[in-house]
Amino acid sequence: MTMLSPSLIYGLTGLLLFVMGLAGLLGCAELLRKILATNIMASGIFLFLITIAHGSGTLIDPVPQAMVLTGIVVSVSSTAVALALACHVQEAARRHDLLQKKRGTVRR
Amino acid sequence: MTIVELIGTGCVVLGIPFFLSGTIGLLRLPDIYTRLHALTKADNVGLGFIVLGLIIQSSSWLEVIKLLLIWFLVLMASATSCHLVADAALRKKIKPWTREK
Amino acid sequence: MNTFYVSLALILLLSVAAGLLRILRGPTAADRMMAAQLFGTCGVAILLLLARGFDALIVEDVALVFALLAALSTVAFVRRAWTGKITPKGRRHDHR
Amino acid sequence: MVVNAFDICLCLTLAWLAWQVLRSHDLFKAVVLFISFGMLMALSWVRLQAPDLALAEAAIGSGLTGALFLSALQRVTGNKRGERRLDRNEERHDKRA
Repeated sequence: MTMLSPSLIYGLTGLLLFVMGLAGLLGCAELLRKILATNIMASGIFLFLITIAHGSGTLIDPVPQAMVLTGIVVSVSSTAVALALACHVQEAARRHDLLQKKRGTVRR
Repeated sequence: MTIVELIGTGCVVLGIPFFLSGTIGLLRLPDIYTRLHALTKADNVGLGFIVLGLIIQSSSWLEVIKLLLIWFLVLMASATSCHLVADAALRKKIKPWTREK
Repeated sequence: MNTFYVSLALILLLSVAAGLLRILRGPTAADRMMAAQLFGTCGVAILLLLARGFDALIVEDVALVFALLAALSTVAFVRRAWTGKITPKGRRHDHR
Repeated sequence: MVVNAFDICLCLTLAWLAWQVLRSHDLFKAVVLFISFGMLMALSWVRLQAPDLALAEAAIGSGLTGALFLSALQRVTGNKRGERRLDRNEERHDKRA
């Protein structure tokens, strides 16, 4: 078995995660799954950045690590905002359906 | 390899089968309550053996206290969450599995 | 680097990967959540073994944070997603 | 050698988890898979020698995000419909056992 370098393995995984997340973001219908896909995409980007910092030499570059640390925190807060927005969208859609059903003009 | 390292490594190795049995129990046992039973073996005894083995080999008091704190926290977390899950399952009237049916 | 401890961590990682089947297959929601909780504990054990294997003591702090937050998602699951709100009197009534 | 096997196993599990999160029918299953995905990400940060990121991911990624998603899931799917779906699954399980 040939030895693969860790930066190659993790970098390829990061790219794969990014592509999967992008496909899920574009292809899935539910809002919650879109948010999940965005999170996976962000994880792929973080993995790739850290791999770049790790693989350039024997010394580990601290700047990408600081950027990724900021990015993790930012992605959590943006996820929270997106989830709140998704809840509001769902409630509004349900209320609209209810209103139309009461008027008797529901289209199926 | 000194005798202390040997005993510590033996304790760590002894903890691994408990984790494996937790996973196998989670896969093979028939209902929620029995799976909870398999889960707690891995939490308590398996992690307990690993922590014990690492404590035997550790050199500083700070590390010993940290390891004990980790074990204690996992014990509290598993007890709390298993009690909550079993309680909620009983409230939802999920029947425990019996052999004769 | 201590290869023996890393191989023990590899065994635990393989058992985690086997336990993923229960998440995929589990009939009730609680089965899936319990598998996730087992992963939390296995993660703590893997982190401890890696800390010993790579001689990096700071990894034990990561394990400490893991252990601290292990119960959070399960408690959120039981109180929010699985049952309705449970009142202190013990009677259950659903949200909204 | 063993470290290499550990890396490959971790990466394969990560990719498989992401795939299952995106293609599973049940949203609750996707959320639980995502929680375990965050946990494995923390392991991979440890392997890439970034323990500060592992600390942040353990605190935020697997703890906070999971709770956020679970409570949002309950509000989005609607309590009535979600309860009924879960109960039907449990009845089916009872019948089979």
